[in-house]
Parts: sequence; C-alpha cells; structure tokens
Amino acid sequence: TMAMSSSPTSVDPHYHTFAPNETLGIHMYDRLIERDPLNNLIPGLALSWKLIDDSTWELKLRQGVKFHDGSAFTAADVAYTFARVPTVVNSPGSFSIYTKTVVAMETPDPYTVRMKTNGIYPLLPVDLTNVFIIPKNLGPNPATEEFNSGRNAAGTGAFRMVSYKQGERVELERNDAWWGSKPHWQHLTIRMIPNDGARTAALLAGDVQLIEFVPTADATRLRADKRVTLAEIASQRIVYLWLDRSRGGPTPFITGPNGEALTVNPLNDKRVRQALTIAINRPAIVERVMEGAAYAAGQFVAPGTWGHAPGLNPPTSDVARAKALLAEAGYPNGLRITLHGPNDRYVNDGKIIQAIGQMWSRIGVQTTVDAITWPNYIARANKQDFSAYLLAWGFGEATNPLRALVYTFSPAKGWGAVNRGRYSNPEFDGLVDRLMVTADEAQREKLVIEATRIAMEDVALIPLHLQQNIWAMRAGLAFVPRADEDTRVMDLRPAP
Amino acid sequence: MNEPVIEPVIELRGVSKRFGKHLDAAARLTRGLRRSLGATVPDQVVRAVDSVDLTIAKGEVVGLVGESGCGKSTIGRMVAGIMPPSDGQVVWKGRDITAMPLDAMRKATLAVQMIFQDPYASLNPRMRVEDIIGEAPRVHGMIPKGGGDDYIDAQMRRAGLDPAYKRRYPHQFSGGQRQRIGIARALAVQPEFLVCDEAVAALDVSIQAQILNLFMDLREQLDLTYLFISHDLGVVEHLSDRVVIMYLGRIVEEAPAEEIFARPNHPYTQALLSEVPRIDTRKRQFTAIKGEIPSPLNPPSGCHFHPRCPAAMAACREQAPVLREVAPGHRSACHLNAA
Amino acid sequence: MSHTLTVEGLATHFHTRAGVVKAVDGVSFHVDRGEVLGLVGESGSGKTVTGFSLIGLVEPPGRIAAGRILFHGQDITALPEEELRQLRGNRIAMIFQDPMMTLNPVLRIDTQMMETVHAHAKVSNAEARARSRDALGMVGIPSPEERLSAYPHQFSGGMRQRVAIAIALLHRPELIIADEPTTALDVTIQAQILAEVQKLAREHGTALIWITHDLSVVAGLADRIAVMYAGRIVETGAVVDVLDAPLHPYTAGLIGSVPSRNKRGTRLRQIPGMTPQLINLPAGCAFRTRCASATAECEADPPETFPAFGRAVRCFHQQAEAS
Amino acid sequence: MSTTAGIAREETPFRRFTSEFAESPLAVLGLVIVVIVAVLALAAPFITPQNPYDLAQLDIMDGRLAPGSKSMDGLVFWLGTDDQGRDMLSGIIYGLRISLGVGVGSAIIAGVIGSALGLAAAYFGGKVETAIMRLVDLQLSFPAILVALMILAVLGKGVLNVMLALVLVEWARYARTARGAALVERRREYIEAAECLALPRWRLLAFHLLPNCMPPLIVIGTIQIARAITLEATLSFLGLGVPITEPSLGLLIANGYQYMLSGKYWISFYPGIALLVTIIAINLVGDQLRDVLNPRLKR
Amino acid sequence: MTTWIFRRLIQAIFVVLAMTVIVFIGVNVIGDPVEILISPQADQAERARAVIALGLDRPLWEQYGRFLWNAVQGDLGKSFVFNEPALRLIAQRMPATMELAVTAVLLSIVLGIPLGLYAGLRPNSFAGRSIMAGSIFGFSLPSFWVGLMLIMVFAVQLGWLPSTGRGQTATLFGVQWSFLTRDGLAHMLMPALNLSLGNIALVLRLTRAGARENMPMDYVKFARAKGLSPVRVVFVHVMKNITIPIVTVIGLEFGSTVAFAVVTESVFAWPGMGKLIIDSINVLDRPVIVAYLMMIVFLFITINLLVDLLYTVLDPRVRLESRE
Ligand SMILES: Nc1ncnc2c1ncn2[C@@H]1O[C@H](COP(=O)(O)OP(=O)(O)OP(=O)(O)O)[C@@H](O)[C@H]1O
Ligand SMILES: Nc1ncnc2c1ncn2[C@@H]1O[C@H](COP(=O)(O)OP(=O)(O)OP(=O)(O)O)[C@@H](O)[C@H]1O
Ligand SMILES: [Mg+2]
Ligand SMILES: [Mg+2]
Repeated sequence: TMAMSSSPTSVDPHYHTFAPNETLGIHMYDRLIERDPLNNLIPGLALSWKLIDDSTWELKLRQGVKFHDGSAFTAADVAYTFARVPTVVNSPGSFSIYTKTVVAMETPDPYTVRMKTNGIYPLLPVDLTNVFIIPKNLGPNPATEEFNSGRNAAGTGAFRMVSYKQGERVELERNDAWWGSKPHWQHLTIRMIPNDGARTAALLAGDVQLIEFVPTADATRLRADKRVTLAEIASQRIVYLWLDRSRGGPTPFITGPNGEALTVNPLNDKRVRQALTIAINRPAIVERVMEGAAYAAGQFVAPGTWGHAPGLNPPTSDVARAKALLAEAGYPNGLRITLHGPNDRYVNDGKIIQAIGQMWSRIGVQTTVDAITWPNYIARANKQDFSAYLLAWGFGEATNPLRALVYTFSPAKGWGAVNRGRYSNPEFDGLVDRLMVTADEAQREKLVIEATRIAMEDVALIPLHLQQNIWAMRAGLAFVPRADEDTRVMDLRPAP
Repeated sequence: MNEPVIEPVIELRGVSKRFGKHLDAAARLTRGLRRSLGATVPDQVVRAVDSVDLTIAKGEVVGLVGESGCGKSTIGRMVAGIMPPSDGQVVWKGRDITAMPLDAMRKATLAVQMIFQDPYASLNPRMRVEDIIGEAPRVHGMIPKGGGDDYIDAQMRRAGLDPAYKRRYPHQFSGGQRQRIGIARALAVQPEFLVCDEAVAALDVSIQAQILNLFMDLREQLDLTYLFISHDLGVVEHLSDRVVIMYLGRIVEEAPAEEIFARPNHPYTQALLSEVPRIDTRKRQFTAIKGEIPSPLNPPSGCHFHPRCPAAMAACREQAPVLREVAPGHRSACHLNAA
Repeated sequence: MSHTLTVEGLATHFHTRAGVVKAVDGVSFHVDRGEVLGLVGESGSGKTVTGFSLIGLVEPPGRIAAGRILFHGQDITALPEEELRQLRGNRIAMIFQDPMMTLNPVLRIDTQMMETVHAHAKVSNAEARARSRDALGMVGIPSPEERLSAYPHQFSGGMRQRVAIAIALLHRPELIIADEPTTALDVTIQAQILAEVQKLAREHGTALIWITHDLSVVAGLADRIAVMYAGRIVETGAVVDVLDAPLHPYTAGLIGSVPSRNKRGTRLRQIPGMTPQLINLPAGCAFRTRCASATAECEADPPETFPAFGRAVRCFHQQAEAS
Repeated sequence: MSTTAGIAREETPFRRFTSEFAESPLAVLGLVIVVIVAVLALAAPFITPQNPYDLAQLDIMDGRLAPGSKSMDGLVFWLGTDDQGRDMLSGIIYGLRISLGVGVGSAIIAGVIGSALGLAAAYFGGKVETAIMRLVDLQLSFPAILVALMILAVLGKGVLNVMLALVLVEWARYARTARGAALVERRREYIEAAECLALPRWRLLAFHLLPNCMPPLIVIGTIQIARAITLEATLSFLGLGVPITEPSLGLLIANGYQYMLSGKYWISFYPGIALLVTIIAINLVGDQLRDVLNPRLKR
Repeated sequence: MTTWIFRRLIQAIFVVLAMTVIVFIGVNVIGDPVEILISPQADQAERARAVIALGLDRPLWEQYGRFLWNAVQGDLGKSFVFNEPALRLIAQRMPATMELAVTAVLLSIVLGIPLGLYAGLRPNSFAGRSIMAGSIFGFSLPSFWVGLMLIMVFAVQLGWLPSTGRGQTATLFGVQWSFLTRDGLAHMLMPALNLSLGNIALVLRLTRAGARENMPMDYVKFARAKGLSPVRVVFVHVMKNITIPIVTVIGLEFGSTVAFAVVTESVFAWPGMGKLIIDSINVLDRPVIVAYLMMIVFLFITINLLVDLLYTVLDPRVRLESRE
C-alpha cells in the first residue's frame, strides 16, 4: 500500500496532464521513452530513437511486449495512441501538447515508427516521455469513463488495474508478463491521502508502506524515527519570484515609503531588482523554512545537471549593498511593496513569502505579505494583477524554463507562455531562437548557459531554491527517489 | 325606564371583525386546485365580531357579557382604537375614527383608554412605574419632558398608590397594585372613556372589590364613560347601567341592567342567568345547557344559538334573527319574539 | 366514627432561597363519605398545596413538616412511595385547575386513560378500553368510543376537564380532590361539570374536597366549608352556617365583598390591604394587619375554638351572629 | 410569583439579573476569564514583548524555538516561537484580539441587522414578513460552513471578509429569534396599552418591544460569538480566513498543526489552549445567561 | 398536506435558482477553471482549446441558460476535472459521507439523550452538573483540533484504531458501505465520534432543557396523580414531549453535519462528498459545485419533509392542515 498526496482525476492516460494521473499511469502504462531517476532519457517501449533527417525521428520498438488484454504491442498501437490523444473529449489539459509537433507518422514495419515534425524539433524525445501507449483494439474514440470503470484500462505496464475508487483508492495487481524487472509487490493499493498530517500518520500507524511528498516539517522528525526510512533527491522544480515588468507606469502594489503613489514602475530598474534579490538570505530559507529540504538556487538547474551555468551561484545576501542599490536607484528611503503568493500550492509557500517579507523589510522595503488560495491566485497572476509574487516551475530539462518562463510572451509562437512577469529581452530571445534550431547537444548546452547568464544577470526573475523531493517508507524498504517527482512502486523493494 | 336622550360618545355601526390566515402562494395554489377539482374549501376566517351596532352614551356604564371567544375583547379593542374594524364604522362623538385626520385620530385614541385583564402582562416589565405612567403624557406634551413629577404623583394617588413607590418596577407589586398602575397609566392621559376588559377577573375576591370601588369612585370624580367587559354576571350587574349580551360574535340581547336580570328575553340569556352560581342559592341542583360552545371558525347557520337552544324552531336554523325591541330600551335577537 | 379522610395539624413548608414558605401551616379538617367539603381561600393561601399534600405529591423544595393525614384511619404520610402510588388515582383521585395543561398533549386520550386502568388493575387492553369508554360516557362526553382515539387538543377546555374527571372516576375512588376545576371555564360549561360532580357524590358516595376561591360555587355545591387564609384554616362549618353567620372577620369580609351581596351601584364592602406573603410570616393571626377588630392580643396565635356544633374558628374577636 | 410589597431596597431588573447570574460560580469564573481575555486583547500592543504582525520584528532564524528560549537579541520566548520566529505569547495575545474581534464584531453586526429585520417582520407582518422570512429560510437552508467557504473563496482572505462572511452566515439566526420573541411579546397587553396611548411607532418598537425581546437575543449572541470564533478558526484552518501574517488563534493552530508530528507541540498547543479557554468561558457565560434570562425556568 | 408540499416545492425552486446563480457568478469571480486545470506546459493555443471545450468562452448568462435547460432535463453537466457526470461523481461519494453523518447522528442520540435525561432529572446532583460542564467541551472544541488529537492519541500513540481512510467495505444495494465490516467500523469510529461531538452536546442540552421544562408541568403531576410509575411518567409522558424539539434540531443539524463532514473528512482522509466539494471549489469545478449544492438542498428538503412527517407522528397538534 502506498499513499499519494493528491487524487488522480481519471484512469484515462490521455485525459488530463496532471501529475497524480501520471503517477497512477506509470504503474499501468508504458511510454516510448522513459526517464531515469535523474531525468535522463532511457529506453521504454522504444529501444532507440534517432534523427534521420532534420524533421524526422525514427524509433525502434521493443519486441515481445504484451498489453494486459493479451494483444501484442506494435507500431500500430503507437499510431493509434497518437491519433487518439487529440480526440479526448472535454479534456481540461490535453496531451496533444506533446503530440502535436508530430505532423505525420509512418510505420514502415511493426517495430519501427517514423515521426515527422514541422522543421527541426530537438525536444521530441522529451515530449515522448509523457505519452502513455494504449492498445489499438480499444476501438475508435474510447471514452474516458470506460477507463475509470476498468474496461479500457489496459496498458503494457507493470501492474494491471483491479478497481478504481475515485478519490479514495486504486487496487492494482502485478503484471507478471511485464518486460521490465519484476516488481516486488504482488498487490498494490494506492490510497489518496491529501492531508499532509494524515498521510504521515498513516505511515506511522503502518497503514501504508510508502508516502510521497513528505511535508518538510515532518521530514526532520521522520529522519530520526526508526520505524521509517526516507528517500530524498533534488527535484527539478524551481521556486522563484516574479517581478512585474508588464507596466512602464506605476505597478499596483508598490508605493513610496510613506504610501505615496509612484509614477514609474521601480521594478523596471535593474538596480531595484538586484537589491531585492540580494536582500534574500536563501540559505536561511532553506534551513529554517524548508528545514533543509531544498537547495538555494541562483539559476534554474542544479549543479551537475546538463545546462548548469558554472559559477552562477545563489546571490549572497548583503543588506548594505541592497540598501545602496536602492538609494542609487533613487529610493533612499525604501519602498512599500505587497508580496503575493499562494498558500496551498507549493511546499511551505506561505512561509517562504513571509520570510522574504522579513528580509525585504530589513533593506527598507516595507513588505506586506498576502497569501491567497490557488484558484484565485493563479487567475490574478495570469492577469498581471500583482507586482511581486511567488511561483514555482517544474521542468524536465534545462531549455524548458528558458523557453516557457523567460522568453518574451508570444502567443503566436506558443513561447513565453507562462512568462507572467512579462520580462522581455531581445538578446535573450535571440539566443533561445538559435537554441531551438540547434541539434548539436554541446552547442545547445553552451547556448543554454549563455542565455541563463543573461537572464540571471538581468534579474528576469528571482530564483529562490530547488525543492527536494522526499518519500518516506516503513523501515526495511528501499526506494529510488526521482527528480521528476514521480512515485514508482516498481522502485520500492526490501532493503538489501 | 327611559334613558334621557343624550349625545352618544361612541357608536359602532355595523361593525365586523374578521381574522383570516394569510394565504401564501402555495396555499392559494392548493385552494385553487381543490376548487377546480370541485371540492368545497372553506376559508379559514374567524368572524370574531359580526355586524354589531352599539351606542354608548356619555356617562353610561355598559356591561358586555358573553362566553369565551364570543368577541368581547375584539369589540373592546375596536372601541379603544387599537384595532381597525374590517367593516362598519367606529364613530367617536359623531365622527368616524378611521376617516379622521391623523391628529384628531390620536386625540380620539387617547380619549378612549383600556384597562386590561392581566395585571402581569399589561405592564412593560422593563420600565419604572413613573415611566409607565408618565411616558404618554410626556410624549403628548401634557407634561414637560423629564418633569411633571407632581402630575405623576397625583395620578398615582388618585389610583390609590403611594407615590413613594414610583421608582419601582412592576414585578415588585402585587396583582391589585399592578391593576392600579394600569389604571393610573390610563388616567394620566385624561381619557373620557374607559374600556375595562375583564379588568378584575384575575384578582382575588377581596382585591376585586377594591378595584371595583375604585372604578365607581373614578366615574363620579371624572365623569367617565365605561365599557365594562366581563363574564362575571355578578360584577356586571353591580356596576352597569346597561348590559349587552353577546354570543359568537353577535349581540343577542341588550337592555338596562335591572330589566335584563329581571326579565331576560333571549333563551341564551335565560340559560346564562339560571346557571350563574350565586352565593345565596344553597345546595342547588345544577343543570346544564346541552352542548359545547361552537367554534367561531365554523359557526352554526341561522341563529348561532340554535343547536343548544331548548326552544329552537325550523326558522332558527335558516335565518339569523335581528335585534328587535321587546320593551322600551330592551332589544333581543330571537325568532320567538317575532312569532 | 371514622371519616373518609382526617387531616390533623398538617404543615407543608417550602424551603426556598428567600426563606421558609409555610404554605400550609397546621391545617385540620375531615371529610365523610358522600360529603362535599368546599375549601375556600384567596390566591396563595395554600389550597393547592394542601391538595397535593393529601396525595403525597409535594415536590422539593417542599415537604410535609408536620401532621397526619388519615385515610380510613391509615396515615398516608407514613406510607412508602410505592404504596402511596397505588392509592393515587385508585382510591384517591385529583382533578387539577387548568384543563388545558393536565392532559399530556402528545398522547391520545385512550392511552392516558388506559394507562391509569393498568396502573391499578390487571386487566386486558379491551377491558381497560371498555372501562375508559364507560367513564367518558359517565361524564357526558358524546360518542365516547370515537372520542377515545382523539388527542387532547381536539377537545375544548370543558371537554378536557371532563376527561380529567373521567380519569379520576376510573377506579371509583373514595375521595376526589378537585382543585378549582371550573375556574377556567365558561358559566354554561361550569354548570355542566358541577352537575356531573354532584351526581357523582350522590350516586357513588364519593367524598369530595372542592377547592375554589369562588364562594358562589361552594354555596351551591358543598355541604361544609373550610376557609383558608395564609396557610391556615380560619373557619369551618356547614355551608349554611358559615355563609349566613360568619364568625371570622376574614370570612365576613370575603362574603361582604361579593357584588351580589351588595346593593347595585353602591360601593362594595372591601377588605383593605393585600394578601400577605407567606415567606417568613410572623407569628400571630395573619389577618390582623387587615382586620378592623384587631388588637394587641392578635399577635399571639389564636387557638381553634368550637363555638357551635360542627363549627371551628381561629379568632379572638369572633363576629356577632348574623350579618 | 407572588409579589413583594415591603422590600425596602430598590430592586432594578438589572440588579436582580446580576444577583441571579452570580449564583453560579462557574459562570462567574467564565465571566472573569472573558473579561481578562478581552482586556488582554484590547491592551495587546502595550503588553506583548513583540509585535507579531510586524515582519520586520521577526527573524526566521528564531523560528521554532522551544518555550523559554532566548532570541538572538535577548528576548525570551516564554511559549516558544513558530516557524517565522514569531513569539507565541505575543502571537496568542494578538490572535485573541483577532479572534475575539471577529467573533464579537460579526456577532454584533449580525445581531443588529438580524434583530432589526426580525422585529420588523414580526411587527409589520404581511408582505414584509414573508419577504424577510423567506430570505431567512433561504439562508438557513445552507450549512454555515459552506456559505462561509464560498463567500471567502469569492472575496479572498482578510479580517473584514471573514467578518462579512460570518455576518452573512449568522444574521438569519438572530432574525428568526428576534421574530419569534417579538411575535410573543407583540401579543402582550403592554404593547396594546402602548398603542392605546397613541405612542409613536418607533417608540413602541424601540422602547417597548425591543427591550423585551433582548434576553433570547443576548443568549444567542453569546453563543454565536463562540460559534463565530470556532468557525473563523476552522476557516483559517482550511486555508481561507485571515491573512497569514496576521494569524488568528485558528490560523496559529493550523500552522502549528504541521509540527504536531514533529514534536514541536507548542506551536499549536498553546494557541489551542487559548482558544479553548476563551470559547469555554464564553459558553459558560452564555449558559448561565440562558438560564437566568429564560422566563420559562422561573418559578 | 398538498399546500405544504407546494410550499416546500416553491421554496426549493427558489433556493436552487438563487444558489445556482450565486455559484455561477461566484465561480466566475473567483477565477478561471482552465487556468487551474491545464498543464503548466500548455501553450496559449491549447489554453484556448480547453476554454472552448468546457464551454467557458460563452457569455455567463448563456452558460447559465444552457445549464438551466440541461438541468431541467436532468443533466447537471460533466465535471470539468473528471469528465464524468457531476451527479454520478457525487452519488459515488455520497454513501461514505452519509454513513458517516448518520453514524454521527446516531451516536449523538445514543449518548446525548440518556446523559441529558439524567442531567435534567437530577439538575443539582454532582453527576448532572458534571455532564453539563462536560457538554460545554463538546461544542467548544474546534472539530479539526479534536480530530487531530484523536489521531495522535488513538492511532499514532496507542495504535488502537486505524488513522485514516475508510477501510474495508462491503456491498449492499450495489453501494459500498463501511459499517458492514469490522475493519470499516474501526475506521469509522474516530471520524464519526469527531463529527458527532458537537451534536452530542447539543442533544444532551436539549434533552436536559426539555426535561427541566416538562417535569414541573401540570400534565406530569397529573400523570403521577393517576398513580403511574415514575418510569412510565419519565419515559412515556416526558420523553415524548422532549422528543419533538430534539427531532427538529437533529433534522436541522443533519444537514449541517453533512456539511461539516468537510472538516472531518479532510482530517481523516475519509473519501466522502466533503472532500470532493473542497477539491472542486479549489479547482472551480463548477458542475460539481452546483450538483453538490443541489444535492444538499435536496437533502435539506427531504429531511425537512421527514421531520415534518415525524412531527405529525410525535406531536398531534401539528396536523399539516389536513383536516378540512
Ligand atoms: N388576533 C387574532 N387573530 C385571529 N383570531 C383572533 C384574534 N383575536 C381574536 N381572535 C378570535 O376571535 C374570536 C373572538 O375573540 P375575543 O378575544 O374577542 O373573545 P372574548 O370574547 O374576549 O373571549 P375571552 O372571554 O376568552 O377573552 C375568538 O374566536 C378568537 O380566537
Ligand atoms: N414549589 C414551591 N416553591 C415555593 N413556594 C411555593 C411552591 N409552591 C407553592 N408555593 C407557595 O405556597 C403558597 C400556597 O400556594 P398554593 O398554590 O397552595 O395557593 P392556592 O391557594 O392554590 O392559590 P391559587 O388560588 O392561586 O391557586 C404560595 O404562597 C406559593 O407561593
Ligand atoms: Mg377577552
Ligand atoms: Mg391553586
């Protein structure tokens, strides 16, 4: 038995791009390309993939794989899956974002697939790590409800579904015909226990063997508890602050030190942004707020990861220099600012912004902290309602945040989609444009590092830390923690 | 015995009062539905008072007698101007109260005061006696705001209360004393007319006599007119010049007091008088009028009394008798008189 | 000579926060078979408490402080609760003042009647029902069979009081204590009930204690009368004697203040002052503060005197014969 | 029931009420606690060692210190600190201020609005009554917590919003109670007497009807204060409610709840105790008020 | 009776209309469901597609009209999140909540009435006073706090009871119930107790007040004067009168209990409607919110109906104007 932190919304693997659905999905379905715990691509249902020309990827498929319903896995199933993804009705978050770059598909033989993209698209293999393959004999337009009821719930995965109780539990049975190494567990029950305390309590009480998303407050204690073991790893989720750059004139939540209105947006002044970022004592946040379960960040990816810019360390906090920078920018008496953030979304989100509030106050920026529930928060954030606000971004590889977060907001291109601060820097955009048409890995890493430097030096946003992912299990078990936040029971085994 | 013709102070002309339940949309809907299905649905209307004519002359004491629920209090309230009639007119010194301008209406309301049955419920428990008595004179400018202590003392003394008690609250008085406070409160606005609704029913016999005496004294001192409502025939007989007998919302008989006790005309009056226990009749045989008092929601047809009347005839069932003079100043509503 | 009920020196006191309320303080009287005793007095004089004392239903903070209650020679005050319970409703019944309150509003009439039958007799349900129906018929309720399955609220006050009387009659009690059962009723209805009660005493020989403040009712109904004032019986005697020739000034005042005893339109004779508070009442005649003939002597308790056969008075200044 | 003629001391209803109230030592204790709590809450800025709402005075480096520890600049945290380095003692006193303020404030506003509508409904009857009472029914047919959840989801957090939500949730109870009481009182003869004396309507409503409808309103008032405080705590616990930098007792508990399992009990234990004591004290007072002011329990 | 049903119906329609309008406007004000549901990786085109798929591109009044039209035909829409009919989702979750709420109410009756009766009959005894003092705790303790404490003590420290979840279930009438299995009952004990605590106190106090009010009444004394045994007086005469207000209040509180299950369910991870609604509010899953609230309204109306019917059984004075 394991406990998840939030409930999947469906068993349909293509219904909703939602992490809990993925967690459930990886136990029942396989993808063409999988990720290893450190997010490197490894063979899944595809044994190999390569570019055969600028716009065509060729994948060689694994042979002898069987679906739960007994049918054999072939290239036709891949084609069927790709055809089905965009047709899922009412999907609130469609998987077509991963499939739509594939404009055509050929299946020269049952174990080869050729995917054609529109121009060069180096990220296709990464996209493929998101798409679960379903068998073609589900027929045209299989309904989402039929997956939930179990009738359509046939994948190639390590477990087959026995029953699904929405919001409560999923019962799974080991698929002994699975191609991967045989999971240790014959039966798997996934329970949904969204309440953090309850989840921990369930583990302590022995009701479940594994829990994900251990709250940082409990982690400290659990580390000391003999009944349980923890598994931890740095994640690829960066927590950062946006600063409003969408306005030339005054921004709504910043006023002068005595509450007087300003005529300009001080955040457009790089010195102000620098002051704000160096005012933050990241190690203190990591140690006190996150209780050690995070890594202070000065860029998007952790050291040692592809795309990490060497030497771009977390800014060290320096109250004096921050004050000086503010004065230099024309605000010797500081500013007043309201820092917004959600209170129910990210690990310790409310606490982080309070801590930042303390730190900013020390450099003369009197900070009011306002934490809002997520729905309201995100809707307002999308409308650029705030001046300074906290968000987090999980990504699979280093180019992603550059393209999605920092690139100029451009709906037509589909880039900068979540650039809520509306940062825009042509020099940076140029680099990313080049990056996206470069296939050579080394060249690409260089471009990534350069772009990252530009963004960080210009304080496009204020990176705070990378979260640490923590799992806890009963003593005597071992689990492989993953950077991508997925929980795979296949990786849970008795400790050697 | 002819009353000298003097001006009537108050006149009820064809006055009726109906109480109905307010029908909400749903209730109207069902009623409509039932009616459309052909069912007869009676309206839930109580005819508490049904076309009553009554004239009270200045200085007169009129006793109003009847059984529980027959509409005595309702008449009293309409006379006192705290309940508008559904039909008919209440005429105060020749002018219809409801048609008066506001100012005159207030004067008329003040001129008719009411003494209530329950000495406990009729005084606001959260006010001091001096405020209970003094509030209205102050509001109506008879005495200065915040002043007029002498006036209040005088009212209390007149009602037989020690003014030393004026800073007390009602719960600190006995029933008889409270009734006196109520009287003082009414007298403080200098009324001409008092409606006494069962004013002594709740009091002990010995205290009752004190209050009745007070009423009689006041009548002499202040030239008051009374409508004296009671179910105690002994009290009514002692006090009233004229007696009006009601049964189920209608006046069945009215006559000068001596006349009615000597020669009751209506069968109901006769039954009533014969059943009253009297201290002078010893070890008597009680007999009873058959039947219960019918519900005013659904009164019998014709003469309301016919189901209980020993002399009921066919006509009584169909037609309501009208009040007819059977002797000078003595009117009765019975078909027997027509025959 | 054995009376149905003999009460000797009964005292019932309530121990309240404010002090001891001597609601009944040394009361003695008796009733015989078929006799109607009228117990008269003003509000708060202790009539109801006397009634409850007789059937052992005085509730805390009250308790019987002294005296004996002999029912056929047996002292009720000494009986254990269970035996007392078997007397109640069986050989001694009580009818209460307010007919609207005495019946349980949520139980049907038959339930309330049959449970009384079952409480004292081991009979079948059908038998209990039959008895209940007969009792209802006896008090003049039309179509008793149908009325049995009605609820109290479907009855008028007079009918409810008759149901209460019927319940009292179920076991043909030897003694009925009726606590102002007609006070809340209309004249015509009162007459109906009085008629039935009279018949009962006459036909079954039931002894009746009729509690009331209305002298006129007692005059018509009772054989003997006992006048209560402030927890004591100040005067007893045959109705005719007491009403025509009261010996106690209070009795005289009471009779004098009845309107029909006065000439129409004249001032009534009134007793000055107010009924006394029973809390911490000083010794002596409680009436002396209102009494015209009171003297210093009255500060002592007046003893009971027996000026004539069957009469008893507690007063130092008995009124002259005839008024 | 029977009356006193010879009492020398002037016995006002208020005096009678206080002496009856004082009969229960438990209720008096409750009242004393309520008073102390109220004084603490009012005087909070003058007595707390720290202003827990001023971020500049907090230091996360002082976070989660056990009771009795010293801060870096020498301040002693008698009840420890929370994760933000907030002195729990100061936090609790300020939290009381918010909780009590929200509770009392919303109860008073709801009480005034509700009683006014209830009285009007009872006195005027007819269409006015139907309209008001339908609204009351509508309000009461939704569970309070859901209504509050929805309102706060729409309005967002904030002390004023919480109060608004509580007022919206609570007014109907007052209206119903006030109407019930007024319907009874309106039939009393002293009201008829006042009408007979041609007193103006407003006077009748304000000086005759209202004061006599107060007892049940006071009783539900105290109970609603307690309910409001609990509800606010629950809302804050569910993440809607007051802003995180100005925690009420409920939010303090909710914050500390995460640390329950890690042994840092004080973060939620002490605010919990404070909340408990306050609510119990208010309820004790309300209980006794209910008994003292209930006419039906009077002999 | 007919009048009464009409009245209820009219009222229900008004409530439902008012409620749906509020929800539509409210959800619109709070935010945009698509923003919450959609994958963070999605681009603008995908976002626009989702908005159209969910019909959120139409003006609000049109969405509302469409909803009403469908609702009249019995279709409350599909959940944005789960892509299943909202009603079915709720129906799936309802048994869990219902059994929890019903158990809680039963607990409150079973514990509340005897205790309250005792305290009412012996108001001045030590035990009576203690019961009353204890009952203050019942409604003073915020339920989330009690829930946590229960888990801390009984599950974590003592390990007697399972901490969270619903445990084993068994099927009856095609629905899964926990109360049919031992394991299920063990899981249910704490949450039910937690949920019922306030109600126990309430029932207890009502019973006590009822006993205190009824005992001095004339009819009780008359019953004793009839020679009835004290047991019959208390358990037949007094109890039946006390039951009336208790039934009303329990009826009214049942709705609140169902609603308050929100808190208990989130503490105990009980997979009922409460959690569903909180989640739905969080992600602005409008069809589910509307369907849930409709369900609650329906529940309230049904309960009111039952209470009224019970009333006529218990209190003959209320006869639904049937005798005309
Ligand atoms: N406000 C009211 N609403 C509805 N019905 C009323 C109202 N007031 C009086 N009635 C009804 O009108 C009828 C007459 O009532 P009223 O009070 O005048 O009788 P009454 O003769 O004074 O009786 P009682 O001797 O009992 O005081 C009764 O049936 C009563 O139920
Ligand atoms: N439970 C009690 N506690 C304290 N005093 C009581 C109690 N019951 C009765 N009394 C007091 O005992 C006295 C006698 O009361 P009782 O009811 O016997 O009077 P009563 O003659 O029946 O009067 P009424 O004519 O009003 O019925 C009263 O002064 C009353 O206040
Ligand atoms: Mg009347
Ligand atoms: Mg009595």
